Amino acid sequence: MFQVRFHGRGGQGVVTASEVLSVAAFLENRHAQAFPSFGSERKGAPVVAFCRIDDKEIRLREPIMEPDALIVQDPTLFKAIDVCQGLKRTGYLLVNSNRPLHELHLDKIVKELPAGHVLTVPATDFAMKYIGRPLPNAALLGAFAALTGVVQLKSVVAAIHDAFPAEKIALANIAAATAAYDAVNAQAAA
Amino acid sequence: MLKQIEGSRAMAEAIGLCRPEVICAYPITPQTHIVEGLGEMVKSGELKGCEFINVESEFAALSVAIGASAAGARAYTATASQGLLYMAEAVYNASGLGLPIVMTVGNRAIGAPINIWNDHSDAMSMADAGWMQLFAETNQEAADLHIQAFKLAEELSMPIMVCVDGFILTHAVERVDIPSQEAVDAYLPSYDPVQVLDPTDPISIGAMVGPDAFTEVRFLQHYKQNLALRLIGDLAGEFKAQFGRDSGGLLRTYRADDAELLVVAMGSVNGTIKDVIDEMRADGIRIGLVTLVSFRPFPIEQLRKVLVGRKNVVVVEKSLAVGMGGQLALHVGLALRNVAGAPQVHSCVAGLGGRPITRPSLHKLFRRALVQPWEGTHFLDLNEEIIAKELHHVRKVRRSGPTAENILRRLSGSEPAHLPAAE
Amino acid sequence: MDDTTATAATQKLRFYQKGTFTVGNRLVSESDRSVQASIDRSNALTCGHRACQGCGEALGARYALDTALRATGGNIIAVNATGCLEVFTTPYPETSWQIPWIHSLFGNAAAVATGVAAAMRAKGKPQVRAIAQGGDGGTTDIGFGCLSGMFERNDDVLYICYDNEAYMNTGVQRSSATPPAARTATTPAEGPEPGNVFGTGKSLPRIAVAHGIPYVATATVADLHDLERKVVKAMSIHGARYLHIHVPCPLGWGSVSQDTIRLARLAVECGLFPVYEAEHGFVTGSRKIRRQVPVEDYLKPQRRFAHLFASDEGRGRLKRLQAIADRNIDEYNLLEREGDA
Amino acid sequence: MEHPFGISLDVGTSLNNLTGSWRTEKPVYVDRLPPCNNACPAGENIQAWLFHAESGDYEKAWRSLTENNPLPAIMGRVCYHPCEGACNRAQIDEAVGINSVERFLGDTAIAKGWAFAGPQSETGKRVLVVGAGPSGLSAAYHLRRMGHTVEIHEAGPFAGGMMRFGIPKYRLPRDILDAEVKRILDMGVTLTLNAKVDNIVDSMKAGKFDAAFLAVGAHIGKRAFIPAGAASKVLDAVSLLRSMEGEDKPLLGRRVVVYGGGNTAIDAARTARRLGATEAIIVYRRTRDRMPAHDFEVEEALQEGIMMKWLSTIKRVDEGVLTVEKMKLDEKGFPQPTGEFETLEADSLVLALGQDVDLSLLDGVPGLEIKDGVVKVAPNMMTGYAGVFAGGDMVPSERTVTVAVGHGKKAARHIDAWLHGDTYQAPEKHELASIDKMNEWYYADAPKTVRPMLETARRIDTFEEIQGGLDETNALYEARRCLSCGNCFECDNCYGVCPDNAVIKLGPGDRFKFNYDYCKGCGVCAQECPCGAIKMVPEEI
Repeated sequence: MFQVRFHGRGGQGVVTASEVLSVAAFLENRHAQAFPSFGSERKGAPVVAFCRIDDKEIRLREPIMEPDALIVQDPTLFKAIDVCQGLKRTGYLLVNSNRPLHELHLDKIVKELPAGHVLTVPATDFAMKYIGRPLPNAALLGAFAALTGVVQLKSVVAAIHDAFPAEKIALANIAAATAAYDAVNAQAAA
Repeated sequence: MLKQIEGSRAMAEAIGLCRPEVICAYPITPQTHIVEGLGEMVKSGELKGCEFINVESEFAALSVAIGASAAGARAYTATASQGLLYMAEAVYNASGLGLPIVMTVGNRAIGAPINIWNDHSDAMSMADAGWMQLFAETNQEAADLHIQAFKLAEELSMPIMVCVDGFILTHAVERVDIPSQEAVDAYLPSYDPVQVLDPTDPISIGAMVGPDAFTEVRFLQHYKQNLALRLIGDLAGEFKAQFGRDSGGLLRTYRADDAELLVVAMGSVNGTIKDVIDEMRADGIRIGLVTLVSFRPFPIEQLRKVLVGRKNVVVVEKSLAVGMGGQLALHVGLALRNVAGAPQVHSCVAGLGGRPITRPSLHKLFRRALVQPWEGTHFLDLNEEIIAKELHHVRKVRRSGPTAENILRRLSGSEPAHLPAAE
Repeated sequence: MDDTTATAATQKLRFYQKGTFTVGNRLVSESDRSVQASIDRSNALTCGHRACQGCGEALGARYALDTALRATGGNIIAVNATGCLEVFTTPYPETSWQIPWIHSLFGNAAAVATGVAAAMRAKGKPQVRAIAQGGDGGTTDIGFGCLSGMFERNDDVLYICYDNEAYMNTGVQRSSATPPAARTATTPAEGPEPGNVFGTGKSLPRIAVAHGIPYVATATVADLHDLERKVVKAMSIHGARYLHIHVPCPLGWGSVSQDTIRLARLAVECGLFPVYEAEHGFVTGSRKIRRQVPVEDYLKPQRRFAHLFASDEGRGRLKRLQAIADRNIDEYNLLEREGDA
Repeated sequence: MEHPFGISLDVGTSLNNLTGSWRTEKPVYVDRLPPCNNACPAGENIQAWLFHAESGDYEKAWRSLTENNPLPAIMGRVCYHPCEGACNRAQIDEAVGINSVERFLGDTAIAKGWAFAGPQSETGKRVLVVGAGPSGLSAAYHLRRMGHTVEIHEAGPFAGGMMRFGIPKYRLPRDILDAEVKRILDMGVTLTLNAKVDNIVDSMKAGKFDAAFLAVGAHIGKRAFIPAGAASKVLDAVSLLRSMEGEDKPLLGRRVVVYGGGNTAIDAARTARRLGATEAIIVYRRTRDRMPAHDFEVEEALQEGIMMKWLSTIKRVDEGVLTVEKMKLDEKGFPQPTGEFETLEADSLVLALGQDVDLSLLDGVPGLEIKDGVVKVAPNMMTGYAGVFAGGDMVPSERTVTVAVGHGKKAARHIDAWLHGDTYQAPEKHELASIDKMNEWYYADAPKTVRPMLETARRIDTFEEIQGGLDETNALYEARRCLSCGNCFECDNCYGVCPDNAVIKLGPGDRFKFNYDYCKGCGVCAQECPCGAIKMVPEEI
């Protein structure tokens, strides 16, 4: 079972991101379970969402306490809460930022995780470029696919397509996701 | 058709397939997404021949359903928590009048302190109101139970609550198989009421009944619930034949055959417990599970059959009868009443107000049941330190302030304001 | 009116001068007679009910429902709030109703009726009409929320309030429709402020009007023709409608049983109970006072007001009640003025 | 269908619960005596004929009326209608115009030529009626309907008696009188005019009559002794009024004084005015409020310019001048002479001091008792001589046409009984329907219709009838003002207002009955009955 925890702030589409990821996995005939950190959502407040992916039925209903991957939509959260709590030693950390890791003071965690498991991606820049609004979640999912290979890009693209009934917005998000996916692969190749 | 879908939406679609004729909606978290989904289906014309009414309170919601049902329409509504309490009077009335209304309860705690998260206090408060109560373990079962619920209610002319854990199920996106309209139509006949308000054949419904007949009326209600004990199983069987899925029934067991320790629980927590059981079985511990689906009627016989001969029974429940303990545990005890060599029953109250029930806690709990079984009610993951401080504080200071707020402050590290820190 | 005599006479020829205000009239064509005069009226509420002698509510209910039955060709379903009417008509194993009727709760008659109307729409039987009915307690107090919701959604329900100005079924306790100074079990005629308080009052009809619903009317068992006309009109309209009928209660008012209709008449003639109609939020007309009387004439025969006549302070309160009547009289223009038709 | 136990019930099942057992008092339907009927000297069933009139069935109304009184057109003009004085409606707005509706019916009957039905069968009995005045005509009419053979012997040249010789044309046109007399004769009553009966016993023997009814009236004017000089012109009112029927009208001169205070005095004065007198003065020894004459007649006379001289007696008559003594009333209200005198210019003096009866036809008849110039009769109207009955002005009573007509009816019934060898028993009278037993709320406001009057300018020089009749609408309107005091008129109130549906409607004409199985005795029906036709009586326990 692969468990992903999303961190962001209300209004950034954190919950949507977890759901889209679960749909992507579903489209690959796998079981997936997405759920938010429940509560009355308020814009700007720290929000957590979860996604479990497995090849068999998922029965577990507890929150994800030891994630295999963390997707952080807002780096300022590192100052507010212990984002990395419970992250597995073999886990992945994907951060939305156009700054290098050391500027984010994440050196400690980088050391603890396997090489190449920690990555920043300028998801908001991609979002502004393709969508015109600071909604980094699609781009992050593209990047996640590239970083972990847990789901394929085409599944993510299809899931995004389902998630946005308006074709134009869907395509814009798909573009952002694809761009992020390519960017990560390029980085890895470098 | 398989869908990766939010639980609430899945339930809405299943309810829509049952062709309800009157739906009453009043918002309360966490049930809201269900009626939102239905409202959308009615407005879009996807759900035809259905009146969707936005009412001014839960009391009105169930009252409108009562009128609709008495006039021969298939009626549905949903609520939770305070909402269920607010409609309490109508809850008893609907069952007293024998109206087959189906109501989803998105299980949630009851205030004060106000709390929007999941537990079973709301359903428990209305357990004796004369309704059937079925608890769903998964969103698949939640969807399926609604389809069975309409058939159950209408065959017995008795209302029914489908209880689903708030947020944990209602807001979870997962795989659900939504049946086809044809299949549902084949399973669920159209509503044929045993009594109906009809100008061509008038009757008076809801007469005042005195001591001369009231006991009989109540007995007949009780008798009908006993009939439900058989029917619930039968309809689950028919359902499996039609849809090929195990959903509903009175109760289910998991790895129970040779178990010395049986866990009894209701709702979504059963999933987590199953994982824990697998892990413990891997360690060679003979533990199993009884998943109770039907809390009303309460399957005393069936439960006894399963429990008799075991050493220990741990009841994990998301409700507390303040001043008594765990209600489910009390009921389980009832199943073992006057049974020679009955197993020890250990009550555990867990997950109140949405507190996560985690595998580590359950491991500890079940192992403790084996090594040092307890009497009375155990509270899972109770923060003893905070309790001690608050009790001390209350003893010291007459005007000790609101307990809930004090505890929140302590959790955040700061002591209750305007007061010297305890010790 | 009987057109055979509608000739240009030196005086205005009433169709039948001793039948103008009576229930029936041998000289008027069957169609022009009141429903209650008809030899084959339906008696929606039939004999054998357990209402007190001279019960105004029993009378009002039969008047209203018989008329509604006639107006809809027998297509009504009645919903009853808890209260006297419910209790005295349906003690198991007997019911006095001859129409489809349901009693659910004290405070939800309007909502249950909304459900009935919705069911009829869903079943494609919109010709079957829902009528909710209750006393002043079930309407102005505990049932107020559901009533307001039904109004605001403009559901196709006629709500009839039988106003006897207190909770009679439970032993005459004060309701928000109880008039100032009236003695009830919870507002005894003792102390410096005997009887009910002189509050601001709570005019349910006006609140209904404020909802802007298609039709609101007040009526009284003392004017059958007016009452029947209003029920017929109400049933000719779809959407939320409200009818408020004043029904004296010999038990609760401490009056003699034969005075039921007489008291209802005096309530109108003194101005304390204005009879008027409103449509879509506007008052459209009122029934004029025929023979104006001082409030004393209405209050004197009721023991619940006896204390008003026992002291000077009481007479002072009488003046305040007269002032209320006078205000009604000009607010609703209750006096026939020259030039009025 | 089988209902859920206790929850649902079959409609109308409360009929098993007989709430009549709660009752301590029960309502009963009654008929009470309407004040109008009670007050009518002719014993008319006024409410009954108004009932038909108000539904526009005038012939039925007329037939109902003439059950008791064969002269409606005359009554509608000359009756002083005590019925209206008693009418309950007078206490709400104004009395019902019963008299004007009666006249409308009478006139309509004449116009349409409605006739009386003859007797079912003949009895073969012969009855002699002496005098063709209102009393005689009434008796003849009723006796004829009972199947007896009736002959009227009238001393005068015309039928009608005082109706013709006492009442001026302007109050009773003669064609009306003739028409209603003729209708009676058409039933087979024989009338012989100018046939004065000198001795009743002889006449009965001669004519083989089994019984006789005497109604010769009172038409001899009283003469008071007033010293009179030569050439002074003095005559009495009766002769004056009678002479109006003949060819040559009496010459009274320009100034006429009438002496007396009764209706005849007024008639005489008004007649004199019409004969050309520029001044007609009534001299009366008391005051207006003590005048026997009806107030409306005095009023009409004043309108016509008749002058009144109260508290005066005439002491002496000379040519062209009268001597008058002033009077004053003592504490008992009797006029006493003052000794003050004055003179009054007058070309003629008409005495209207009352009338006497000509009793010559009774000379030598045994067993009769005569007192104050009138014949005493038993309660059954029979004189002291078996088989001879008497009525009208010749017996002690108020002297009005209506009373006379009543006597005729009453006598007829007793004569009929006597002829059959038994006695007539009048039926028990119902309790009076007084206003306190009514609920006036239910009656619409409807002020009385006023009958058109001939304007005074034309009255004083013609003998045209001064009071007009009602047209149909007015008559209908007036009839419908009747409150139907004391008798159910099927307004459906009791049927409608019963909270327990305990009144059964029996259909048009059949009224209602109480369903005592369910009536709780609340009394609302009695309280709301407009006409007081329901009475609450205690249950015997």
